[in-house]
Amino acid sequence: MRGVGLYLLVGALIVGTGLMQGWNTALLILNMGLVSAIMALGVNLQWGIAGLFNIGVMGFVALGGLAAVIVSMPPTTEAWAAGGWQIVGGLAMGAATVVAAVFVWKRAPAQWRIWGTVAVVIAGFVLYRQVMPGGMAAVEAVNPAGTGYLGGLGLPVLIAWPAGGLLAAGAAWIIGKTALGLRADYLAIATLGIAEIIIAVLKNEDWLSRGVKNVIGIPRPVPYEVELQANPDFVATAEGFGLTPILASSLWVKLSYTMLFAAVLIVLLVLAQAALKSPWGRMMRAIRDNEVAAEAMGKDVKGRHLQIFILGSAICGLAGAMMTTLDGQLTPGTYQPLRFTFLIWVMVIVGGSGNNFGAVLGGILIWWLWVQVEPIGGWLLSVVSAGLPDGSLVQERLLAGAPHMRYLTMGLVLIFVLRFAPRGLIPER
Amino acid sequence: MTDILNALVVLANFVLIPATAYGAQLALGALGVTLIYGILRFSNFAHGDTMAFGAMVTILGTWGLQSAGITGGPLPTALIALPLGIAATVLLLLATDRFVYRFHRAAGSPPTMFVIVSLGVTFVMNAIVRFIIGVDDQRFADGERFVIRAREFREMTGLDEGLAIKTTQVLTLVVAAICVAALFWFLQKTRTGKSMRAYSDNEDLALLSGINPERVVRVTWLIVAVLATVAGVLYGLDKSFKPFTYFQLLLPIFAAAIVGGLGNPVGAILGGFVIAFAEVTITYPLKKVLGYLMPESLEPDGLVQLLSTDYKFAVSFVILIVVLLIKPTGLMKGQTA
Amino acid sequence: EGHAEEVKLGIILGYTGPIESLAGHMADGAEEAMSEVTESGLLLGGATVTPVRADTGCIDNALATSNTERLIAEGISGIVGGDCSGVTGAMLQNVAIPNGMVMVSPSATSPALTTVEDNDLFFRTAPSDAREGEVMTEVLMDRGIESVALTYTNNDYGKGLADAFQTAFEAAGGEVTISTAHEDGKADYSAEVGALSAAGGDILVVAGYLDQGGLGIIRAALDTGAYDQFVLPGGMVGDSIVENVGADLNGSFGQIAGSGGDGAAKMTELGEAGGYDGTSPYTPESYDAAALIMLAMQAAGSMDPADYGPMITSVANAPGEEIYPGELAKALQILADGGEIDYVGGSAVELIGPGESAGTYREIEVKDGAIETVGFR
Amino acid sequence: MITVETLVKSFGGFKAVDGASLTIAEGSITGLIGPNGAGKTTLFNVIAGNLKPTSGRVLMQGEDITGLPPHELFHKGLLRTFQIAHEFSSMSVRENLMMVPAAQTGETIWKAWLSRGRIREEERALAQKADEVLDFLTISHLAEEKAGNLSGGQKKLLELGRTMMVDARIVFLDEVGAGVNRTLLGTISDAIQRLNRERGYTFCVIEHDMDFIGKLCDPVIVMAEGHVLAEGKASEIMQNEDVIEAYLGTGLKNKVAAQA
Amino acid sequence: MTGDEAEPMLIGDMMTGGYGKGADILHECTIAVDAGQIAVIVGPNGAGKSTAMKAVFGMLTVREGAVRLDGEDITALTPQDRVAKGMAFVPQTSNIFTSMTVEENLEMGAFLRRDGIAQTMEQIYELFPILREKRRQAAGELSGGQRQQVAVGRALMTEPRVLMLDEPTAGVSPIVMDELFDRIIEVARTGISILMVEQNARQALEIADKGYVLVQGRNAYTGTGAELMADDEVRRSFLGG
Ligand SMILES: Nc1ncnc2c1ncn2[C@@H]1O[C@H](COP(=O)(O)OP(=O)(O)OP(=O)(O)O)[C@@H](O)[C@H]1O
Ligand SMILES: Nc1ncnc2c1ncn2[C@@H]1O[C@H](COP(=O)(O)OP(=O)(O)OP(=O)(O)O)[C@@H](O)[C@H]1O
Ligand SMILES: [Mg+2]
Ligand SMILES: [Mg+2]
Repeated sequence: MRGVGLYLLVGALIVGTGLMQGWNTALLILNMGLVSAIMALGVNLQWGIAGLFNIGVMGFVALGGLAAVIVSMPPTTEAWAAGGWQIVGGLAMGAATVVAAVFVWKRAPAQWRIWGTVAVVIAGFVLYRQVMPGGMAAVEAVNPAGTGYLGGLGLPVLIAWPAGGLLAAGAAWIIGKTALGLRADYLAIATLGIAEIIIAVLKNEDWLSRGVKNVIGIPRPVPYEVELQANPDFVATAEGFGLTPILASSLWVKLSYTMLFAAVLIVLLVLAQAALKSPWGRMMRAIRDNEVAAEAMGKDVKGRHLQIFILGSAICGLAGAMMTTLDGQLTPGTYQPLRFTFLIWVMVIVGGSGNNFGAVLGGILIWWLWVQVEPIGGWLLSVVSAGLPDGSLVQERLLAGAPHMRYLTMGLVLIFVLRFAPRGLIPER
Repeated sequence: MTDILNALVVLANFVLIPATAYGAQLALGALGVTLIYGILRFSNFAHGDTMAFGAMVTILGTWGLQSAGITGGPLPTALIALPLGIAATVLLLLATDRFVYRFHRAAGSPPTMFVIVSLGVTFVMNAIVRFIIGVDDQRFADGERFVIRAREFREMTGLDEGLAIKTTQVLTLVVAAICVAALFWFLQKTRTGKSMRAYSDNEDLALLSGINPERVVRVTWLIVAVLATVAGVLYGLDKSFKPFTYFQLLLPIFAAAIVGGLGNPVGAILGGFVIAFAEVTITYPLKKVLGYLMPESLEPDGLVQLLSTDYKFAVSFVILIVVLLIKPTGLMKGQTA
Repeated sequence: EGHAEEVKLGIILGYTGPIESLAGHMADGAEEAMSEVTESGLLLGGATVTPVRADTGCIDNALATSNTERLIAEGISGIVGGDCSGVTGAMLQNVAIPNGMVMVSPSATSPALTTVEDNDLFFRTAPSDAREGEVMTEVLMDRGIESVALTYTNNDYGKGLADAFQTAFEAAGGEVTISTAHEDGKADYSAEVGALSAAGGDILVVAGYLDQGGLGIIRAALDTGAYDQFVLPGGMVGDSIVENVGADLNGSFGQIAGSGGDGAAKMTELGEAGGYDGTSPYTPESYDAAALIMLAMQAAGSMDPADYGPMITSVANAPGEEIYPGELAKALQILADGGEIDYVGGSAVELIGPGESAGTYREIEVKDGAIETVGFR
Repeated sequence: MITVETLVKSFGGFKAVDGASLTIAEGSITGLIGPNGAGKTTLFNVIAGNLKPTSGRVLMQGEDITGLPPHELFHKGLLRTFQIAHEFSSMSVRENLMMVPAAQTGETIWKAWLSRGRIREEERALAQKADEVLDFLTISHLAEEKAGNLSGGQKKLLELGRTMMVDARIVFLDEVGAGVNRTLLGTISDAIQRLNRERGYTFCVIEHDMDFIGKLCDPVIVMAEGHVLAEGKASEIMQNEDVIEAYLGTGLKNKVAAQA
Repeated sequence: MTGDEAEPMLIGDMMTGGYGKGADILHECTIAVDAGQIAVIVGPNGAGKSTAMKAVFGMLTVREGAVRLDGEDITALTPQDRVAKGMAFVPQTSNIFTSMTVEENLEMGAFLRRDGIAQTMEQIYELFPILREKRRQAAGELSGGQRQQVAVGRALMTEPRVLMLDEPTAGVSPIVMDELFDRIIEVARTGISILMVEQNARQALEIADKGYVLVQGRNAYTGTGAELMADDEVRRSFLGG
């Protein structure tokens, strides 16, 4: 009941935004809210249901973004010719080294094991360094200001969404294999670090993602506003509704995104609910409660942890690809833990961890707050400081601090929600 | 011979000394994090911003002192203003505890709840600091900046390479050593220290032994305030004060605390140095050193660098993960469960 | 008369996040221009210009687009912003272009933005990296320095400038011993400085920001004695760096966009009077961005972006009377009288090709703890 | 059924299990007793895969199972209970039992999405079985209670109940009796006998209550200081001088009598 | 203090209460012990024995009824204050500091004492020799029975006037159990009152001055130890035949 009320409240907030600040703003907030809700769903799966403390969300979101580039951007043919195959060779060499090292570690007789593995790794590294940098330099030299990277596959961007999920899942598999044995706090910091490493790769491997030079102009799954504005049919229809072409086109584009995102969210939510309520969900809760006992009762704790870690991360990757599509660009410099990891956590906890509907609610609500706190806070501050003498130091400080109201408010919201509803707005069961 | 000396001086100047100083800085921060984890049993994300708050008050005090004409002579004036910063931080932390954490303690919330709550506190402290002092870079270091300058060293020894040691580096190292020794002694040997450990181990049973939990919590925050302010001020003196960097510091600090073993003060120190040395050594190109050591014909063309500095903090995390895989509780045994 | 009582301009910058310490000064610069215009009472027959600030977080595309969308709903007629290239691209593609809004960015330098189909809506007052790389090469070559170490702030500005410089410098026969990035806002730069020192080089080129990692690098380099001379590109030139580093910086040199007039000096004066740092990076560019929008409005006689957008290039470039900071009233009057202006401003604005600045550069050197202009290029 | 060969498990320098060798015969109810700290629980932990042995082997019907993880051993029919109860505290008592059986269709995630009907049936059967077990343990009124809220003894019962949810082949019980009411313990002991006789479970039971051991177990193995001290029928063991000295003591009764 | 019927040293009088906002678990339950005497509580699992002990120690709110020590009403005191008044308690579960050494555990028992504790500690090591051997080891690494000994040792370190034990013998070997009961008798002789819950009911009742049988949170039978042992109904239903 409380849940329904809260969802109505969120709906009212969005509608209110539409009435006060225009429907474009409202839809934009809703769209990003939906993406956030999907990320929150992924985190909730890992934390709320399996008790995995993953604060590397940012890394998986970024991988999703990378997928959008790799899938949808046109390939840079000159770059492929210049050094693309050399890079592929280098990567293959790297992969072969890892495989060989693992093989030696597992199969070699005990006395050779350590030295054999070390030798394989060093040899592989040397070879890799022989091949890779040349290819990278060649690719990056191809019109560095415009391309300077390999480009993508030139496929429709919608394919990038599942691809983003897969890419994130692959990374999660590797990470999970190494780090999942760690205790809660340690796993947390390990994932945090791995996310930073992923971002570092995106920022520094220009041949892959143009690094900090950003990839912009990623194709859209929906039409461009200017195209619509130039389309007489569309203009006519818009005028039929009494809308200007500009307004109608931007609303239509945003609505298309809303529908796409909502469809994805609903599918995921249905699947997540079904899983949670099944014996699978019961088993996951048992594992969260007491790993030792679950293991003794025949549950493969490690395997299950890996499974849910991959699932949750894949969802974050999917959301990341969606977000990059919405932005129309990949900007590795914009990935910061505060925004892409901790904010998602706030959504999950405020919404109610362990409860999928709570996570979704938290996603949309907190995103709305994140955007709206600044104007509200600025207005509040100007009211407060209006009473102060003009130009006084305090007034100046307060007004200059308006943008920081967002942090203040997020902090206070978090603290108050946890104080008065410690298990979130819509608690688990 | 001079070649070897030169090589040694280069290494000392660019690897040993900076890494030691950086390590001590991380260690001081990690000490606070580790103490909160050890006694109150949660990872406090607000620690970076607590450091910023303590440093900020100290800076305001320093400015006050300086405008009153009081200085610390060769030592930074900020050291005189330190008690003010500590006092303010103590008040802030006690107030935070009273209004935020106490409820969750009483409700028996799980550690992760505290972590998330501390995230909320981080946001709030973040804003407070920015409201009061703004977002800009603030410099407040005065006094003698160097113990020895690179140029002076070159002139003194006649070597080609210089060696510089900063006052703040020495100060940080000394303070870190004192802090860890004092903390270790306090926790292991004193009644209050033991009662704090008992409390962290089993709160209900501590109650049954007549330990006053609120007192334990107060003492913990008190020590944390001291550690955070000292760390924040020393860091600010050595580099500069900017609120944003204090939040960024959190990551290496946590890495240090965890590598060392969360909850273990000696581990925090060790972890700080491991992280700092790893970052600096693995990314240091050996070109110059080898240039001195090798005969001319064999001098390297390339930089002889294992890893580009782009990935320097990837190094600390790789180390972190490797350490955890081999010793799941950190180098020094951290707390379990 | 009186048909345009209020013109709202958005100032959408990263007031929180990694460059929060720059954004405040930038906004102050832009607001300075606006209040100057308002006080003159000359814009479109006496309109007041109201600034509206909104945050981009510098790194938060979604926040930036939402905020831009919100300001558009509030009825702004132009945007000064965004700052970081990532969010600028997002704002441009997702909000400004669809809504036909003019956007003048004071600081986004990414070459990638050049290629966006912007329908004459997007301009930048920040100089292009390619040009600065060439100028810096000339400065170095003239001083006979042929081997440098290079470090850049790890974003599109730093990377772009570093690439451009390295290409130009090596083409001119110079050697870059190492080119390595540094992240802004980090705790410690010993590793970077160690690597830069080990690689060798006669001088260190720091393509960063003077109150971010760039400052940290210089401090650490001086402290360890790794380098005692630095080349300072635009992002590093400002009074605060001399204050912060002190006498050790004497002898370092560099270049910053600025023309024969004393635009930058005027900015400094204005800043002192207005209580902000007029030398902070991109503050003059912000002033100029705001000024360009308003001057173009005056020239077009309209506050509709579709009308004044195409005028921006013409007010920025010759022919016409040169306009410096603090002279906006004069410029408005000239335009009102049907004359022509060539806006120079605080950063020597000259728009070329797809709406980018290609100004002249002022060569500077630090002498006796002050930045002195030693020539123009 | 289970053979332990010269097993050693050391913590740091301390050998908790020090060369223990023993056999648990198929179909028996073997008692394992010994002073506190003799290494009984550690031995269980090694056999059940919770700890890796320092050296030595564990065989299950001739197959080497040393170091296999607990969940794999569970699938081979090896179950254990914990001396310190390990309940799933935030789940209901019934759910604590229902989660036990392996190979539930609904535990595979895509089947949880696809085979809804089959899962519903399985669940109904499971719930019924769980309720039977709860009835037997006299705690059916607590079926919906969170397991974390049970009393100390009730948690012990739940531990035992979990082993009754599946067809185990060998069950290791670590002090099921500690903290359990003696009347109820009698019932439990009957149940163990019945499971042993009717379903062919093999049991290995650690317990300090000699009445319980005496009535139920044959043979009884005595451990002390990490190795096997004696083995035999309960009645023999209780007469064994070594065992009396190390473990049983001369009894409280005489003392009370003497002091009175 | 009035009346001819002397008030016992410690009494939980007609206590009614439960955990948090949940249903009542105790119903007008009365538990008392006199100076130098041993009182034993027995009953089926979940009867509320531990709950009654916690109620007496102030670890849950007693909604009706009162707890009095030496006639003084201490119902409102915190557990800590009760420790200061000379009460000690060994809970049934999590009753040791697992990360601290055995010796530190014992020291913590004596936290409120200001006099020398060496002698008491020596006595405890004599009582439980294994603890002396393991005194530098973390208590969490001990075996189940050893932990139980640490727990009892910790409580004894307080040198209390009233000692409350919740199933002190669970998991300890017969030989240690004998010692433990021995020691409990001895302790009682020195004038300390002992209130304990036991499932080893027959042995416990043998040494008890007073016995309580609790069933579903109510006093079902009360009498001297011997009386309860003699009651067939009690024997069959609660003491295991
Ligand atoms: N993790 C550990 N680290 C160090 N020593 C340990 C550890 N676990 C157990 N021990 C030691 O090993 C010995 C055997 O312990 P174990 O738990 O097997 O005894 P037990 O026979 O089950 O005793 P009890 O009847 O009291 O349960 C004890 O002396 C204990 O102190
Ligand atoms: N923390 C709690 N919250 C809610 N209910 C509880 C809690 N602890 C115990 N109970 C309930 O209170 C009742 C009495 O529990 P208590 O622990 O007092 O039993 P007991 O007589 O000590 O049993 P045992 O002999 O098994 O230890 C039980 O039904 C139990 O489910
Ligand atoms: Mg045991
Ligand atoms: Mg009990």
